[in-house]
Amino acid sequence: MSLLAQLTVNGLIAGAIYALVAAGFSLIYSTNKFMHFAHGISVVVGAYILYSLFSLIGIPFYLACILTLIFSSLFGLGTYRLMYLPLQNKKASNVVLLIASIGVLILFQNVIQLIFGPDVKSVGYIKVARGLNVFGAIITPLQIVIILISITLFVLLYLFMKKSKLGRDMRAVSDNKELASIMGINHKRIADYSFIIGSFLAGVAGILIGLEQNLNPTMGTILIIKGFTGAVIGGVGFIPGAVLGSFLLGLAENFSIWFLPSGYKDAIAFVLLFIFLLLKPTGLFGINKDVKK
Amino acid sequence: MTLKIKSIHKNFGGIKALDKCSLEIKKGKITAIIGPNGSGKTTLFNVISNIIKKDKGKTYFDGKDIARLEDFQISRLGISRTFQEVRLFRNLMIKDHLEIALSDSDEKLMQNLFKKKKYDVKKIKGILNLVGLNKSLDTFATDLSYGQRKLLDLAVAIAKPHTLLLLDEPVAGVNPMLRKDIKKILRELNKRGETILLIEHDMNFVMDLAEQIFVMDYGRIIAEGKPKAIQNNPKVLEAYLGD
Amino acid sequence: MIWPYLTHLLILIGIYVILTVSLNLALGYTGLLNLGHVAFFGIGAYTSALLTKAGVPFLLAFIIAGIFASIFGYLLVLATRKLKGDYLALATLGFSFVIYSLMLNWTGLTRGPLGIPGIEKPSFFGLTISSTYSYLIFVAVICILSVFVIYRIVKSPFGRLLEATRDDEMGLRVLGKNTFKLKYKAMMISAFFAGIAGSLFAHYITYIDPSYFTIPEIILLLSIVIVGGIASIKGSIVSTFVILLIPEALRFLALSSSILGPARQVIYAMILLGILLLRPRGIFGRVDLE
Amino acid sequence: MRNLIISVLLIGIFLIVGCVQQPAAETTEESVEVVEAEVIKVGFMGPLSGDAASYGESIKRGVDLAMKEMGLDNVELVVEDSKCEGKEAVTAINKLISLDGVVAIVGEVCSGATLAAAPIANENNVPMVSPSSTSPKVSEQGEYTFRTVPSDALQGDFGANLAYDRGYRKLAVLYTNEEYGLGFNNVLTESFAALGGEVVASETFERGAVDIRTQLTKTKDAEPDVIYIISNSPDSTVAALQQMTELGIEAAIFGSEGQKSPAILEGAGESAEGMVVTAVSSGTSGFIERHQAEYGEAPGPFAAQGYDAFKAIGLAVEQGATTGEEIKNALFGSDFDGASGHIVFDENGDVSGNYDVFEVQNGEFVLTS
Repeated sequence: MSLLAQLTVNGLIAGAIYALVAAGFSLIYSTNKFMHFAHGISVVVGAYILYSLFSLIGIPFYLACILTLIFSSLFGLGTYRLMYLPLQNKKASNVVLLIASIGVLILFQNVIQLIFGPDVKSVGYIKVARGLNVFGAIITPLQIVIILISITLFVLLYLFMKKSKLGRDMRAVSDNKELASIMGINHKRIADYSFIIGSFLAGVAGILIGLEQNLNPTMGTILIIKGFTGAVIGGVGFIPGAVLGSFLLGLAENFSIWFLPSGYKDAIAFVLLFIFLLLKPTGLFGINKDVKK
Repeated sequence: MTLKIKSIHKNFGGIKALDKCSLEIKKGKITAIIGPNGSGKTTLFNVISNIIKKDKGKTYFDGKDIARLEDFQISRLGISRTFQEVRLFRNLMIKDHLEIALSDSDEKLMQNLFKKKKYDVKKIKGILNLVGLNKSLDTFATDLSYGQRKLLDLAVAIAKPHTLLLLDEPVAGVNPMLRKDIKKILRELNKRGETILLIEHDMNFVMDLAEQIFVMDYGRIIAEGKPKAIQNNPKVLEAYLGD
Repeated sequence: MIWPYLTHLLILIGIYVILTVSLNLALGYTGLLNLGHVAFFGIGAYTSALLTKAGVPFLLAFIIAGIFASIFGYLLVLATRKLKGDYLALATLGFSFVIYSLMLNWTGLTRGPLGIPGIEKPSFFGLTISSTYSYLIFVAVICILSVFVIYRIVKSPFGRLLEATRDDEMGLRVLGKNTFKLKYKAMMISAFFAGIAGSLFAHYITYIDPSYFTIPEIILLLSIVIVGGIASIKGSIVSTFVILLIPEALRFLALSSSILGPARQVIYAMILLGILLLRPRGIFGRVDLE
Repeated sequence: MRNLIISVLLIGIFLIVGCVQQPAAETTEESVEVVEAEVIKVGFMGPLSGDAASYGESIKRGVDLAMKEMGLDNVELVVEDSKCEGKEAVTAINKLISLDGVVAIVGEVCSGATLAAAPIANENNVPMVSPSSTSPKVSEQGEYTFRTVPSDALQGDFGANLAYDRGYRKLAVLYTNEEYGLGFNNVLTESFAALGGEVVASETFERGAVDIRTQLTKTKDAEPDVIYIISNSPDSTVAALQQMTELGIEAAIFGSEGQKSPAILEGAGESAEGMVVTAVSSGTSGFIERHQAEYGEAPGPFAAQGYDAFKAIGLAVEQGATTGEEIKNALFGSDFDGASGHIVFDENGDVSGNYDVFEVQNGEFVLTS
């Protein structure tokens, strides 16, 4: 077992999981310009819906996955329409939307605990078994799938933002909402799409994370903090950057606690966040917009 | 008071915003910089007040090199300026705007701790009358019309102790009636010995106001001189009417 | 026999009024979206606890806690000088996590997760504040003084410049004001009060560990200031009472113990969201940030 | 000006509350006590939400079973959720003592929260019996702090000897980065080193962390022959066990009693197979059967200790103790066979450490010695 290879693989696995969360978060943040912390709970809702459909009710796995994606997209859209839109109509500032999103996170975290109880649940579709030995490092097939999906996610998001009409409209709205609406882009509809697609990505994250790790109601908070740290490092203006930023975060965390005591693992993520914000506030790939004075 | 700028260069990415720009402002005169949109006028103002760092060239004020000073230090030397879009303090009243502009210290915490906010009402009223803005001192900046906000912006620039007034498009988007008033105000200020450097792309507003005109195009000063000379200078017409 | 319980709540509210009013000075009046306020709270608590453990008299430790926190306040503004808005918020959030991890892992100094038990009650000029009632009076005096000082600052010409910095920093710089100095002074004052609130907290609870100074605390402080209304001292005071008393009121809701915990959190979250929907600018808010 | 008046007014009530009822409180306290003599209130304080909720609920079931079996009609249980957090525990204990007038408390569950609440218990002469706070520090919290679970000082030593006696010489420890984990780890590593064994790795993780791969990679690299897991966060333990299987770590796995919970077995599945858990006695066979009958499942972690904590208080009440002080004195005299073994409190309010050793065999905890 070569150490270096195993650490890199651990970093890629962790990074891929953060990337799944960061992608959706970054899409919603860059279009709507506020931090949708409740994205973490959209992921957890996705995971628990998969658990109920597949493990409890017994619907075939792939059908359960499709339904999960639909539900989590609706959940995200619902949060926007029922909570954020009314606040935006009343001219609430971004900080108020941030607090509201945290409120939604706390609300549904506890609703899930009321329904499913606090104990660890597992989807149980894939049996836990010894990983494969790839270049001297051990990695399970599911983890390989997660890394591949994260990378394809990067490519899809890149193409989506650059090539598709909806993607270009989203970039226009995120750049200048008023200008975009003058040019006939209905920014409310664009915001709807951003939440639908963003929460769809949360559903994907929920399914894969649900398979990889076990479920508990409080896992949303940790996931969103790591996800948004990855998104910031990658540069929030450039959505695919969130995926790369998350991989960097995963690798940095795993390599750093090789020589530092492991208690510092979470600290490393935030020291990285802090340094990035000071030296390169727009992140690796972000556009240098309204950051400086 | 003299302002001298020597061969200033500034590019954003590939675009040459300022290309070997040099000019000199004489004391007590109204000088205008005109030129089509995007010719680098506002960038020049921002370089003078060091909001944007220039790539090459020198800026002197009263013979002192002000390139390395911070924007607020340059302002303290006596340069008061306005911006293309009006910048006001959203949640503050008219009297606060002027009181802030009038006093220079205020940053000292300890002495100010137990002082109530005082207002030099006489002085404030004086300036407001000068610019013809007769609104109660307690109105919030956000409750003013666009024209009134332009007047308040001008009042704040005048209130700040200064020896040079930089006005970035003082009459942009202002109705003709108000335009005449502002012209009268600027003439009045000049009569009191104020030195004014203004940016405007409205040719006839500038023609009978400014004594010295610089014309800019694509970041370069393409012509300089008295209004009459500028009016029939072929290069100026070409720049404006487009070749 | 309700008084001891009420006294305990009022002591916590007193400490949190100092915290939220001082946060409002930085966030509401100066426009510094600071998610690192809880780090100053923690620094004050640990400084005071460790100094008194080392034999330093309480009053001295109390003041040093405030000063030490305000030094970190200066360093934070210096480090984040070029940032504003969301990016400043992210950087300050990063700062509070860095401080949290130092508290958790620098076991040599802070005993890490074992925390610091047995922090003695404050004693100065010969009298010791042992009973909770006398502690309440002590906190009330400090709280009233702090709110009064911050109120004076905000109403002074210096306070007017802070509000101008919030509304349009560039517009103020062009009027010859050094907004960097204004910002770090505001942050140092805000951090000082958070530091002494930390000391009051440590000597009241007598046992502190890093878990007091992390995410839930950041969210609580921010919600109180936002719900109360930014740039409104009265708003922060009233909203501290509201947000801290709601969970207490929920204790009296007859819920079967199995759903007791999560059910209360659900109700708390709903009330928070309800207040935001009714008053997006906060109860007494009149200022909007951007 | 209006704002100033309102804010000073609001804060002013501190002063009034502070001064007014100080003298008054002394006089009324005795009279109130007498009136409520009939119904004796006992408080329960533990995490019922958050990531330690599964421990809180399992202990609560133990307490309810004891209350049902003892059938004390004049005892009422008042429940508070203190979320395994210090500040919540202080608020909860203040409410229980002064508002509900409880004369004894079962709680808190987590060591950190118990340490925060203990001074208030001592100040108000209300005995506090914790079913699960095992940090050695709890013994020094004054005469009103008891616990029906042995201190980690004993279990750490017991675990070290167990591993050493079974022939393991290279120990790696994996613990949660908080009061319980660090306290246990310090004792365990010290004793194992004293026995002559070698501590090859000591890795920590945040409570609730689910990615423990790199800590496990470091551990695997140190080639231990036994790995000891100390965690009071079931989700992290499950993640660690699964990731050990994925990384193909061969070493034997030991666990502190925090790992003896059905949720971990269910979550980890085969990855938990063969895990040796040193645990405080999970209850006599009688208790396990009665618990199975009542709740349809085996007792969760510290359920037996919760049962004994309430029983000790219940017995004191049966002997006629009504005030906190009387119950405290009675507790020092308690000497009964409880669900988790023989309960006798020493001068620090601790019980002696008798541990069982369980091994996970095809998905169940089997008592081996």
